[in-house]
Order: sequence, then structure tokens, then C-alpha cells
Amino acid sequence: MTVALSGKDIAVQIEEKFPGSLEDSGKDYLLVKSDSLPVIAEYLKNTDSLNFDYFNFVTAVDYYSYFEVVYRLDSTEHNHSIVLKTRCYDRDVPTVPSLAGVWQGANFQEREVYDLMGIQFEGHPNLKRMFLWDGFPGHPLRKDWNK
Amino acid sequence: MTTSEMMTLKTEPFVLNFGPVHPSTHGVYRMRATLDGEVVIDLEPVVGYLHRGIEKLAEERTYGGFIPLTDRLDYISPMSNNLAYCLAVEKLTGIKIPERGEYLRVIMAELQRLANHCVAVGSFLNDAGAYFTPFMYTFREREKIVDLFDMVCGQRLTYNYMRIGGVSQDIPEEFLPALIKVIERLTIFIEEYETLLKENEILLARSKGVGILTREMAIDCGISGPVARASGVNRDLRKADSYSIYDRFEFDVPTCETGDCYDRYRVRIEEMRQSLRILSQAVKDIPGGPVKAEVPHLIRPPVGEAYGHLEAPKGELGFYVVSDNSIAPYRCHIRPTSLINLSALRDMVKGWKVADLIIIFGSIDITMGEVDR
Amino acid sequence: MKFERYGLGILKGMSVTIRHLFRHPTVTQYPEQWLNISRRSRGNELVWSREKCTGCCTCAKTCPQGAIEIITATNAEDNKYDVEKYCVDTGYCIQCGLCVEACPYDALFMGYSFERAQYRRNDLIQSDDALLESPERPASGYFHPDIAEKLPEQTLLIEKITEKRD
Amino acid sequence: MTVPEVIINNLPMEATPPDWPGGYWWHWVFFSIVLIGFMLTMVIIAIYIERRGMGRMQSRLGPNRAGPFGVLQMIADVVKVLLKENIVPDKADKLIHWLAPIVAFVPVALLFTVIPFQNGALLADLNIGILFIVAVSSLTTLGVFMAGWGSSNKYSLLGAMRNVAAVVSYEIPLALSIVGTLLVAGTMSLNGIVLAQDIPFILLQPLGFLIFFIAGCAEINRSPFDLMEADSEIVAGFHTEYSGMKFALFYLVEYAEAIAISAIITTLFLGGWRGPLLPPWLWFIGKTLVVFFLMVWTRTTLPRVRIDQLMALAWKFLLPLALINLFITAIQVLAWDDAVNWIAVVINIVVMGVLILIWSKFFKLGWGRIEV
Repeated sequence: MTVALSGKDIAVQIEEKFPGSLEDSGKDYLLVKSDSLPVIAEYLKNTDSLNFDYFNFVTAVDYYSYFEVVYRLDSTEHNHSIVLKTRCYDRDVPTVPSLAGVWQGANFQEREVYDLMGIQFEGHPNLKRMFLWDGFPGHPLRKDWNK
Repeated sequence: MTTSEMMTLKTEPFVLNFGPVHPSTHGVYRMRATLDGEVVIDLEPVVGYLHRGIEKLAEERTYGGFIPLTDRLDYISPMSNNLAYCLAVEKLTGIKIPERGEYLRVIMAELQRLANHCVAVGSFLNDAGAYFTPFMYTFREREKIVDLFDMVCGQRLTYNYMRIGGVSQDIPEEFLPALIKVIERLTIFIEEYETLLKENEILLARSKGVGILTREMAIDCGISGPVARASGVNRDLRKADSYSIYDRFEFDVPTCETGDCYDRYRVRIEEMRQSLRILSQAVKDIPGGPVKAEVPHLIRPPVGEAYGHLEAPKGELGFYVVSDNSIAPYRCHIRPTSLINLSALRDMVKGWKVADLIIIFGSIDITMGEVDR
Repeated sequence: MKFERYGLGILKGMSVTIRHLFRHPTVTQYPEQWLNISRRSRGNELVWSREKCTGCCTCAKTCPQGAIEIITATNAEDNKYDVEKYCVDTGYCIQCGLCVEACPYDALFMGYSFERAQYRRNDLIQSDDALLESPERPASGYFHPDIAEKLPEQTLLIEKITEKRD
Repeated sequence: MTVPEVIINNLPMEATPPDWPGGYWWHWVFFSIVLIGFMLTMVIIAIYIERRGMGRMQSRLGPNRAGPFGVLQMIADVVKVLLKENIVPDKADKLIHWLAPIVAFVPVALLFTVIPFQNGALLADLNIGILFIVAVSSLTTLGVFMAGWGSSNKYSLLGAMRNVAAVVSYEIPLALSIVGTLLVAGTMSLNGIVLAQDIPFILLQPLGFLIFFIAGCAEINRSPFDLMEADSEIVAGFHTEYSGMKFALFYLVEYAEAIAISAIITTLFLGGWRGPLLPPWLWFIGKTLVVFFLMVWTRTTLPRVRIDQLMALAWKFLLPLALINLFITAIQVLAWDDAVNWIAVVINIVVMGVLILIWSKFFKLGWGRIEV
């Protein structure tokens, strides 16, 4: 069975490695400050005990007051998984550092989140709209997108 | 200018659109390939022609009303889409499914895997140029599976058969004898199909060592399903994160090493054999009893989120459902296996010829409904 | 890649195709030969029974496409709804069968026939009497086991001996 | 002397067969009508065999609606194609686009002139029949390349380039495999070769037959070598931009070439019209259709070969084998005064088996990925 690592004990490891980079850690997720995301992602991928080499998916949820970007990472070797979350409170230009450099699987999915939810991913090799045509007004998956 | 420079002809690459309408793009999909003569230098997939915004529609449908829409995702294997969505919502609400419902779900999911691999293998040969013959044979066998689905849920493509808490209706009594016949016939068919193509020199020449996907690249791109297992990634969700009652059946997960087109074809053929093994075990010990738990039509799951995923024929298909205790999901994200499997296409194809581009793309086996959602 | 097996693989493959030349084709001539469709077939029309329908609008609520439109008037004496208008826009309907499943009074059936294409778009909107059951609009056995018994057995391709058992 | 007598007197032909009434002109008119008629009906029959045969091999029926057993389906197709609108892409090179089908069709029609239906029954009993065939059969590729270039479409350009590359490299094995039969038959005129075939040359020259069949199929892009109009890769190759009458002509060229190559194979290797009971020309047509069915059979089963494997097959596999086969036949012709005997048959079959085994041991089909 894929063991969903609990956010608590991972948080302890990361806290002593990168102090002050975590906002909060729930039962099975890890709330990370958005600017320290790439560092933590690099750490999670390269340490042997964790070895999260499989980028499962990334998606974003619009909670009106903030956007929550949800990453789910798996490890093919240890068969365990973790959910990373970051929040961006700025509604007109929400930006999150891109993980396309760490995992190549993130490339297309981040473009899709940018296209449908409007979240900018800094450092993404070619951040263009994935599905809709370039002149499309607005980002449809936002809650306040008028029909 | 040395003579060798003079000798090399001045060629400049040209961009060729394997456009939305092309005989072998398996749906509305466009590849902007830059070619130098026949050799592919660069490839950029252009998607979005079939984008219907299913994730936005999900926010306006009740939990039960969204199930017919999941049929339209990967329309080659709708049963698996229904099952993945139901698993996610059941994880959210914690509903227990009766035994017979679980067995029926496994039978339908494995039949759907057979039907999908029939299409995948048939159209892979079609792209290689065998003029529709393997395609006709596999579709004749797929017809027998679709007949069974038609008997159970009344439709041949959009089944809408799974419900939250089990399965919508019980199977008629003539279903099991017909299923046993289908299993026998398919085992004979796979042997016959093997003699047609297993050692066919031209197929070996066209697909052995072509479009190699290394193990590291497969894991880095998050590839799942037969494409990843052909490259040596031993990850099958039925074993790795076994959902419903797959731990009761013994079957093995076929993997190959080199990860070229021929290995992907072999992995799919082996997976068909394993599915037949599971089906024969499931048919032997299917219990009686109800098929659906007592679930009201309008369910209101508690506030929270859940990610339910399963081993769909094309790879890991997951539904990430966020609920705010209302009758409609607050957010429903679908993990697109086909879109993620496409992210490695550019590196697999660079340096190969136009004929290989088509066969490598065919061996990945994607459907546009799942890519564009 | 070596040309191993010296062409034997090709010859074996050719033997499979030539064997198919002498087998029955798995094909039915549609307009002349008819296949019996599944007893639970979800045809592209709804069949509505006026007597059983109480106007409770459960079907209209569960329809994901909002294709069913019902207008009822309250009937004071035996406090019941009179269904004045029951209209289904089969253009919107995706034949998912959720309405038939949700109807508490078994007043709704899926259509059993499938040659019901229309030429004009507004013919797709069928209401009241056009929806009632009639010989060319039979009701299908979807979620109605009693009707399913009476319908003919579905012809399965696995039963039709189309190619010799090898 | 009027012009016709001048032509008749110094024609290189041996005398027209004695039993033919009328002089040279009447013979020429009669046979051109026969050839045109023969080609069109054989193409119709060929399309019918292909569509019905492939259908039955794919466990489906094939056309059976128009006419009894779908016989009139081909005529319906022809009428439909002729009535279709004739679309010419605006950036196309109008003249070349319009001329391409004709340039592709004429050489195929010429091929039929030297094929004997019966002893002496052929339009021109040239004593250099084989040379004429090899020369004319390479002209169609000119028309194909004009079509590829004329329709200014990247797909058709790719298709045309592939066709030129394939025909250039398959011309040599094609010619070399015929030379084997010439040595044994001693004459180049097709009529003479059929007369010399007491034992059908397919037994005497098995390797020659194999190489000719493979090279012939590659030349007219059929069966495993149909790269020129590989519909799954480059849409429809060189005739993507053609519709209406011009497409019908290309369709005719494809099937006429297939019939021509199978007719040549029957005359060279299967002993043309020689056969016990039936009238000779019926033997000839029967054998041609059998060879054509062989092509349909390979087309149904085999996937397509890649362009560089096509080239590698021609230069590294067929060419050396054709040379060795020629060398061995030459020794046999020197050794025995009458090379047509059963010992030679056995030797040649054994040689074929050994050569194929050796060559497929260390022969590499094409090279894979180019570092880009």
C-alpha cells in the first residue's frame, strides 16, 4: 500500500533543515511558504530516505481569498507519497516558483494551471496557455469568472 | 570552403504540421514537427482542440450527476473513469461497498482494460502500416466485450454504470456464461494474434529499439501505465496502492527493460493475459447479495479533500475532489494520464524519422478526451 | 536490427491472414439482417406514462443537462399536482438514464428504438402526448426488470458462431 | 514508296505471325484496342480482387452492394471519381500539376505492348523486349515526382522524394534479376523466353523470382514498401492534392503497374501462356491474377518498412544476391549446353536457401537514431 507520509514528521525534518520555511502541516499535507518551495522540492527529491522522484500532479483551488496550489509527490522506490501546498493571496497576479526545473513532468501541468487558473509560475521554460487560444479573456476555472 | 563543406548540401529544416486532422493522431491533436529532410529535429505538441472544461462543469453538477460526464474523459475506457471518480468520492465520504459490487467493479475494470488494449495494439499496428488487418481482428474481439457492457448498462460507449457506493444495477443471469465464453475466446485470440505479429521481421525492424524511453526519463516525467512499465518502472497501482479488492486476486505485473515501441507492444499483450487471469478468478468466486450501498441521491460529503486513483488502462488516473459540504464538488481536478505521458514525447522522438514519429506516438496510446478534458 | 528468423515470422503471419480467407466474416447486413439490441438499451428518447407520473419533478432535478421541463398545477380536491406540460429536449439529453433511475413512481422509461433521428432541430423537443409509449416508441427494460423480461434476447457476437472454433 | 512501306520494310521485327490476316497496320490497330481493353478490365478486376480479398482476409465482407457480389462497385467508383470536382491548389505549379498524371500513365500503358498473350500474340514482338521493359518502367517515377513537386504541399514533396529514392535504388536489382532468365533463355524477346520455359523459370531461378518480386513491389510502392503514399504518415503521399479525373488516373496507374509487374512475372518466371488444357491466353490471365493476389496478400499482412530500411534492403540485400545468382547461372549455362534441367533446379534452390541464411545473419536493416 502507498504510505501517505504524515505531514507532522516530515515537517520536523524540514524545520530543522530549513528553519522558517513551513507555514503549517496538517495530517497528510505540508503547507510551505511559496518562496521556499523550490529548495524544499529539491530536498525532498534528492535525500535518499525520502527520494520523491515521481511528480504525480499539480492543481490549484480558488478559495476566493487565496489560491492554493496543491502538489502531490510519490516515490517509486519507497512507495510513499506526500502532498505539498502553497498559498498565494494576491488575486490579480498570483505567482508561485515553478518546479519544472526539478521534475520535467511538471512542465505541461503548470502550463495548464496557468491557463485555467491564472497562476504565474516564475522560471517556467515556456509559460504559454495550454488549452485555450492566446487571446482568451480571463481564466475560466476561477470562481469569479463570469460566463 | 573545404571540399567537405562544399560536399554537404545546404539544407534548412522545415516545419511540418501533423495537424489536428491527420490519419494517425488518434483524435484532434497537432504536432508541429521541425524536420530536416526525414529526420525530426524538434517537436511541439499543440493541444486544446477538444477542451470542454469538464472540471468547470463538475462544479455545477451534483456528485451523482457528474458520473455521466466522466464517461467523456477517456472515451476508450469509460468504465475506469467512472470507477476512479467513485473511488475518490467514496474515500471522501467513507462509504462501504457490498462484496458483489466490488467484484462487479473489478470485472468491469478488467474487461475495460482488455477493450482498451485491443484498441491500443490494433491502432499501433495500423500506424506501422499493416493495412487495417490487425485493427479489424482486435476490433472484432473488442466487439464481444462491448456486447457484454451493452447487456449490463444499455450503452456501447458512455456506460455510466458505476455509482457512488457500488454499481447501478445487477448483471442479468445470462451475463456470466457469456463472460466465460468471452474469456476462452480471447485467450485463443491472443495466441493467434501473437503468431501474426510476434516475430514479424518488418514489425521488429520498425519497432525494436525505436523511441527509447529510459527509466530515469520515465520517472522524471511522471509517466505511468504500460509506457512506464515498458521502461522498467515496476509501478502498477493495483499492486502498489491496491484499491477495492485487487489484493484477493493473484496476477503479476509485466515489465520490460529497454522501453522501446516493441516493449510497449509486448507489455500490453502481457497485460491482456493478466487481465484474463483476474477475470477467470473473479468469475469463479463472485458472491451474491446487494450491489449498491444505501446512498441517497443527493449526498453532502463533509468538508475536506480526497484523491482517489486507480490503474486505468492508459496509466494512473486520479480524481482530486475538494468538498465544502454542499451537493456539488467545490473543485474536481482530474489527473490527465495521457497529457503527462505526452511530456516525454519530444525527447523520445528527436533524431528519429517521420515514420518513427508516427509509430512512437502510436505506441504511447493517448486519447484526446483525457488530454484536453 | 538483424533480419533474424530469415522471414519465417512473415510467413507465419501470412498463414494467419490466409486462414481468415476461409472463415465466416463477422458482419451483419444491417438493413436486411437485424440484431436484437440489449434489453436494457438506453435509446435516444424518453417514454413517459401520464397515469403514474405525479409531477414530483425528481427527474428534472437529477438530470445533469436540465433537459426535462415540467409545468404542474395544484389540484385542490385530492391535493395532487396535475401535470400540464412535460417536455423533454432530446437535443440536450445525453441518455445517461439518471432520471429513470431517480423516478420514485416508475413513471419514466428509456426508449428502446434507435432509428428515431429527426430532420429539424425543434422536432427534438418532444412533449406530453408525443412522449407516451406507442408501438414505434417501445419502452426499454433499463431499471425495469419486468419490461426487460418481455423484450427479445440480445444477440451476442460470442454466441453467433462466426468463425470456426480453432 | 509511301511512308508506311518505308517503315514496314526496315522494321527490326521478325515477320508477323503467319496466321494473322491483314498487314502491319491492321495488326497494330487490333492489338492497341485489345491492350487498352485488357488493361482497363484487368484493372477493374484487380481492384475487385483487392477489395473483396482484403475484406475476406480481415473477416469482413468487402463491397457487395452495387451489382451482384459488388461487381459493379468499381464502375460506380470510376463514375464517382470522374464526376468529382477537380481542385488545384492555388500555389501549385499549374502546368506540372496538370501534366503529372499523364506522364505517369503513358509508360505503364507502354509496358503492356511487349507482353505476349499467346504464342506470337503481342503488339510488338521486339527482340529486345526486356530492355524495353526495364527502360520504360523507370519513366513513371518522373510523373510521380512532377506530381509531388507540382502540388506544392510538404507531404507530397516528402512522398515524391521517397519514390525517387526507392525507384533509383530498386532499378538495379530489378534488372539484374531478369538477366538470370535471359542467360538461360538465350533471347531477350519475351515471346522467346516463354518458348524456352520447358521448366518454369521460377524453379530454375528461385532467387531471381524472389528478388524480382520484391524489387517490383518496391518500384510500384505496393505491399510492405508502400512508403510513397503511406497514408498513416504522409497523408496520401504524392497524390494528396489530386482529386477528380487526375486522381482517377493516378489510381489507374497504381493498379495498372501492379498488373503489368505481375504480367511480366508470369511471362518471365511462370511460363506465360504455357499450360495443358485451357486456351493459352486464359492461362496467362489466370497466372497474372494469382501473382496479383500474392501482392494483395502481402499488403494485408505486413506493416510498412521505413525509408532507410528500404534503401538498406536494396543495396545490401538484393543487389549482392542478384549478382551471385547471375554468377551461378552463368556457370551453369557454360557447364551444360542445355541449362534447363532438373539438376540445375535443385542446385539453385539449395543456393537460394544458403544465400538467404548467410545474408540475414550479418545484414543490418537500416540505422537507427541520428544524433540531432
